[in-house]
Amino acid sequence: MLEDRGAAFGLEGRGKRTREFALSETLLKRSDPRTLSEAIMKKLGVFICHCGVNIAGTVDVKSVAGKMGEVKDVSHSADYIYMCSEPGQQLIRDAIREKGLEGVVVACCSPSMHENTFRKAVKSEGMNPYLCEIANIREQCSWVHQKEKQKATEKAEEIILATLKKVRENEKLEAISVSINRSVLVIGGGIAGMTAALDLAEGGYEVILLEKEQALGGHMTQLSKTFPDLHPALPDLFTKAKGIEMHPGIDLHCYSEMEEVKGYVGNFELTIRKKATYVDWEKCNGCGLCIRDCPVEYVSQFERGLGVRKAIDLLYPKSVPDKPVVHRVHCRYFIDGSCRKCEEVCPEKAIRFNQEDERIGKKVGAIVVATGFDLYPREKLGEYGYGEIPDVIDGLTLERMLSVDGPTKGKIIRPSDGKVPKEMVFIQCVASRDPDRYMPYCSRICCMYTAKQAKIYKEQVPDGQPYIFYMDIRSDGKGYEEFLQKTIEEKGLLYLRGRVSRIFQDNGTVRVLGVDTLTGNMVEVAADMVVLATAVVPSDGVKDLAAKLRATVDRHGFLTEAHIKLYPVESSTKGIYLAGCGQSPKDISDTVSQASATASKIQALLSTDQLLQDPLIAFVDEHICSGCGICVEICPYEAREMDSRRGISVVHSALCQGCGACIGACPNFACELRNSSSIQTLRMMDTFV
Amino acid sequence: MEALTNMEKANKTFLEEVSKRSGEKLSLCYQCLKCTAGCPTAPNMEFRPNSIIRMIQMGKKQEVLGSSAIWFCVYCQTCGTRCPNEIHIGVLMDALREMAMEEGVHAKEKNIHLFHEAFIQSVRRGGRAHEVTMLMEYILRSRDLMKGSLIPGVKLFLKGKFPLLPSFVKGKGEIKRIFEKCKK
Amino acid sequence: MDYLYFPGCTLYTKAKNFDQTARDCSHLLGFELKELPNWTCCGATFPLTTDNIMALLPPSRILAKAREEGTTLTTLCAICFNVIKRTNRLIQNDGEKREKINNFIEMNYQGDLRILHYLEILKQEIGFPQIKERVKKPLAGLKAAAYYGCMLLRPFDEMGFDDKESPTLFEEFLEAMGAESVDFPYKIECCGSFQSVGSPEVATECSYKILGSAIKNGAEVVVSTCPMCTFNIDHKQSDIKEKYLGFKPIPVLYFTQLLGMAMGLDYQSLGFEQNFVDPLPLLKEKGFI
Amino acid sequence: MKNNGRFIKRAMVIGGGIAGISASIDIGNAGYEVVLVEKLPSIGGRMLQLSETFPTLDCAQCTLTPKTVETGQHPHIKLLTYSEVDEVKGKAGDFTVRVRRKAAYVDWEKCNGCGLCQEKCPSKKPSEFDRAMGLGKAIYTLSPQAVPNKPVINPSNCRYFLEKKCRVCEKVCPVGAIDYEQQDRFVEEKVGAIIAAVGFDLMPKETFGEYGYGVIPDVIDGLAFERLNSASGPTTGEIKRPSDGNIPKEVVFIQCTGSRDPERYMPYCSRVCCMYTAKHARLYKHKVHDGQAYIFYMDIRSTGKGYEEFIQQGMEEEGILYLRGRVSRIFRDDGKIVVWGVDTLTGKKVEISADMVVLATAIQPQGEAKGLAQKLGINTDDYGFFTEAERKLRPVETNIEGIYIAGCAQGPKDIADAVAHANASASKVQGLFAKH
Repeated sequence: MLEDRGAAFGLEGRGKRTREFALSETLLKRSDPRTLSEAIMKKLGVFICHCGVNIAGTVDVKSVAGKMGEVKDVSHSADYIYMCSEPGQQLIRDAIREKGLEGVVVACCSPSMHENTFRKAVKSEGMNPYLCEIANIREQCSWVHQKEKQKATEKAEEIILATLKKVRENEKLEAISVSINRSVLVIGGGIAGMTAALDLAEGGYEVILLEKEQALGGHMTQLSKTFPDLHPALPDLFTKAKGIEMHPGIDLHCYSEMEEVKGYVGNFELTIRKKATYVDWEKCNGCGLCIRDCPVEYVSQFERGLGVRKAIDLLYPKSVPDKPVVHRVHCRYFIDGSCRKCEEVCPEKAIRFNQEDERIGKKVGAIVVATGFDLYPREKLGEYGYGEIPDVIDGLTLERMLSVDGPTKGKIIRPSDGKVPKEMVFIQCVASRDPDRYMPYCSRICCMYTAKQAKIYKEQVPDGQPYIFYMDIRSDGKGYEEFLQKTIEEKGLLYLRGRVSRIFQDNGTVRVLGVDTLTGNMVEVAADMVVLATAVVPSDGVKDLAAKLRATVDRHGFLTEAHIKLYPVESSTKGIYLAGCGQSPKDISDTVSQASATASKIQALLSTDQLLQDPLIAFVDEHICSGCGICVEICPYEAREMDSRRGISVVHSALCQGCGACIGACPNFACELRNSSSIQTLRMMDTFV
Repeated sequence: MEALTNMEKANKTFLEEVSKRSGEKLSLCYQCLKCTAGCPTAPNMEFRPNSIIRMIQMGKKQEVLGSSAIWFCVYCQTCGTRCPNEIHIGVLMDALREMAMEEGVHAKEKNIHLFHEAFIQSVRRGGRAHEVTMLMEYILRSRDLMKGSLIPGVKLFLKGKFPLLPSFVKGKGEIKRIFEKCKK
Repeated sequence: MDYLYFPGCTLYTKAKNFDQTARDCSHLLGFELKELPNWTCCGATFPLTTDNIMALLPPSRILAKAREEGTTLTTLCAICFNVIKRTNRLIQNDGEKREKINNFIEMNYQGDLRILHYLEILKQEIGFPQIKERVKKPLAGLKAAAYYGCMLLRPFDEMGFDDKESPTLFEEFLEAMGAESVDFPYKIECCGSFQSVGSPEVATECSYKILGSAIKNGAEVVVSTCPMCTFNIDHKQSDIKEKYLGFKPIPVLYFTQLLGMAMGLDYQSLGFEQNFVDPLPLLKEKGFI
Repeated sequence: MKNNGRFIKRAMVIGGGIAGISASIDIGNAGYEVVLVEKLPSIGGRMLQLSETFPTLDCAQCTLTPKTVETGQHPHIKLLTYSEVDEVKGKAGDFTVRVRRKAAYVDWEKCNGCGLCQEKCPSKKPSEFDRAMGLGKAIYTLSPQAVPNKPVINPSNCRYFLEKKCRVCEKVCPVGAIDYEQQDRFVEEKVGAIIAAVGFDLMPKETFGEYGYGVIPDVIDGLAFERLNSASGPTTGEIKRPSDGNIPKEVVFIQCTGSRDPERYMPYCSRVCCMYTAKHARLYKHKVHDGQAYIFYMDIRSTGKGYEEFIQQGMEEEGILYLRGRVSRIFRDDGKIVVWGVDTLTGKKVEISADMVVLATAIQPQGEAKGLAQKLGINTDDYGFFTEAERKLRPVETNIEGIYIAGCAQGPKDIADAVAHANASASKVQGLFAKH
């Protein structure tokens, strides 16, 4: 919604002042509005928090309180051990009631902690919450000056005085209420996305589920059995997937990607690109004849190179949805216009070689990003002969082998010659915990899936010997330690503590050179097969997606949460939530709870149809704005737009985050920030210089 | 550098054999080192108790049976009392000593196991351990009369702690029989 | 009442004083030690390996013979106690082994003996308060360190003698006799056992640590329950002196010797001459003799 | 309100720790009414005892109090603190829960939280909240920021209850809120769904004989160290050892005390110790620059986001010495605490004489967990952790519809995981309510 807030607040005087401020200090002094504000002097209150010893240990709060009491428009000044505590807040309420305060400064910790608390408190006494300001004398004073008490005390005084100056000119503001769209977009159809989508749909919200592959399930569809109970992965997953396919509340878009996101919390506008499948999924009955007759076979990514697939094929057998896709790069028709076998055999005439990508516009109120993970790319891993030696594979590849519906029907065999490996080496922390060369972080799941794989291997090849090179065994989930110990005891896994230095091929065997730090001995294993637990990394394109969503990622490309402990599923951008391995590596059960957590946050967010937003945002003095449009360029939140009719720039109140970029950029000082006007800022600075 | 696997193949049995004999779940050991940390004789062992278990897991039969460590254990059971996986290394060591004797592996500290044998001999003769005969036996076997261990004997003797003639038990025939029986 | 008594080899040789004083004290405390006829060596180590039946036989034979004589068996030597008690427990709980053993020793024993250490008799049957009453010469002002060693305490679940990490029974006993018990961390550490023969330096080291710790904590005398330990920590003191200059020898007594003294026995009957480090000067200085 | 009379769309959350609070706020924000039951006089749970939290090292109270305050002020959340669930009847959509409101001996209606009573109370006893290192009054609130800020009298410390004299609090109370005659009361709450988030406890100190725990005053547990390090703790944040108040120069931290110890204590991994021990060591180094911190560990388990990096920093920048292996024995020898371990590098025995030892003792369920589980009819494992419906895909559901679990009551978790787990359970409740 566009609106011109310029006129909403009578701004002529302010506009004049701004211009003068622009002209020169002297001019400013002549028409100093301070005289004005003194004429209608506010009664102010100052409340100083000890924060236990956090502040009082360094700052002499008593004397500060005394000094503040002497400031002439301060009619109440008090200190207390914990202002945020119930009695602390009561002090403030009482003072407002008894002294009829018109402005309040609470000197305490950072506003990010308790600004909300105190604004609520003053509001309950009928004061406009935006007449209450926080003077941060903890993070910005007592904590950083613990050695210099005297100076710290002076600094605290100045900070408070400055904040008083601000409060004097604060205006009463009302929160901006925005109507919101109560449907949700979930990006990613893995276990995280599926869980979030189902929870939300169960909660009665419209859900749009986006999956870039042609079917649901994500990496979990590639797994054989899952730790610690060794349940087969697929059955439960299929029930969930079917549930999603059937659910009236879920609008499923497979083989689709997010093209563009506009808008803000409560009102996101999306453009989804449905990639051309060259099959009319409406018509297709999933009979599979096309697949049977397609003459083109090529190496399957899904099978991690162990199996082949057709040019028209499902992602995996019995996939949900069970509709095939023609893969343009491999399809003969697309290469040389020949073949068309599939078209011929299709009983439903569902093949559409002329199909085009389709763009769909949607509106949602919130977005869940569940983009999942990939394994560290083979190309970049310049060691362990990974990629050159066929019998050196990664964990996911072994999972495919172990899957009964996989390329080897669940049999563990060497890719090179199909022999059953008798000496099996597993190597953990490949590219994880390797700060200088690869990833510094721990991939969290490798210890457990390696133990699981070794167990299954031992069950399949009783006379085989699994060796596991590890650094620390990290089985820290419920039942994990027990699983591990039991497996070691029963299956006689041999754990070797230490990294492998080198792997090379030597007449038919893969020689592994390592060390066992527990004995300090060098060890050499002539292995038949080596399985690398390669690092978990964010899946491709997350960075681009994050950019589109204005969400932030860390240096490895994992999406960053608002607060690691208290807001683990909220992103740095309002209305955008994070679930699953896109945020950091985790196992299935942690992923599932995190996904449900996002659903919970969103249900709370969307439970009302109006959303209240902080009004501390930019506004434009339309008398000054020359419509140069620099602000529109510079605004990182697309909150500024030109009002072509009036030739000025206006503020999109719901989008504006009050970052102040436009204020700095505006060549003729037409932009100001509510309750942080240039004048206020200038006055505050006066206190310090 | 030793090739692990080949040895491993041959001696996978070693871990199993030792486990069976000692009745200890050796594969459970996750090398927390609590045993070594509390062991009174560890400083004198060339392999620490935890290493012994590790070596068994790695199938290093010769090194283990040949090591003095297994003869140094005095079975104070401090380790077993505190082991999180309740592996009684004392028990383990006893099993290893037996195996060493059977295999005729020569311990670096051969004297120690000679002492054990000397003790048995003495009991076999008289039904009761008798220090003098025992010491003589031991010294004869260990062939080093100069060894300090003779001195304690002499001192005790001077102190009147050793009766010159061993006291015999009536049932000693019976004891002999028992020993014989066990030989079979 | 009477208790069957298994002295064990060492108490007939090295540790006569231990044996004698124990017998004398029992008279004064009103119970008899009935020595087993034709007892043999207990084997000195409890067989630890699963298939080693042989080492089980000597103690089993002792137990079987004892059962013919009575119901409660006591010993003094901590090692014998350990071996006998554990064998008894094994026979009690392991039917298979029981059978095997019985047909080896050609007897039939079901493991129904009560095995008590002499100290346990004093605590459970007589009672420390009662002993306190009967003490004629309280050992007032004697700073005594109780040394448990390994065999009484471990393995805990089989011996169940006292708390496995911080036992107190022995101290209570010393205090009952009016002595001042000295707590010291090494009271549960190992003395080096039979290494004193094989590699004396080990035992010397262990003993030095034990005595050193006791002395540091103010002990004037160390009290022992085990001839093996006593052999090491008493006898080794000459070696310790050679190795650690400035080490002051400290008397090591069997608890029964102290008991006897407190019960008013003539000190000449307490076999102090067999103690390696002569305790008499100390005892004189304390005015006990 | 979304209430259709038949299916009661009102939830009860049992346990007012960070998990319970997070769940309550979520459900409350979604517009449903929540009854939050806490056995202690005020909410906040274990997190209130912590000093700083890993891996960001921000102060626990600072991150927690906004949440507790929000909970206290929340229009949809009804607090029943100092209360325990007594009986549960009914099924999803129609539970009747009988709650015992323990006698506080203070009329909370009257009490204005002025704090005079606590100030004047003459009886000082070791406070459980400070792990018996500081003294607490017989009439107390858990912290100055307590929500709600109402005191209770602990009869076992109160002179009046012990020897029928004193009554000081009664005299000083300006509003006459003290009521020595108060009895436990029972209230019934009708709810449609229940979340059990009763949190965790640490293994009792007496358990660890070989570590002299409970015998040697300077052998403390992780929570005790948190209190020592906390600005609101007994030493106002200075690292002083309990025995003599001296600043310890050599501190030994021992992980896996009681955890991963299948034959003797708990077979499972307590999940948080590796990280909080690393945090302890770092905080210690921040305050005692010339001190040395040793950490005995078995495997370093830093699996969370930013955790590995956190440990690395500790090793590189703070020079914390990690020794791989368990400690065999700890005992006191003239003034020093002797620690017997093994130096991993040489494999030789080491003897560290330390000034203080901190044991990362195993996390175990609250004592009442099993009893509560029976009342609710949900399953627990052998240790008393609540059992989830399915380990991976249904981690917050239980065997009973309408009853969910959150936080460490289900298994050891760090704060981040506990919060997410709690939000998840809240989501399930909202889903359940929306369906009817």
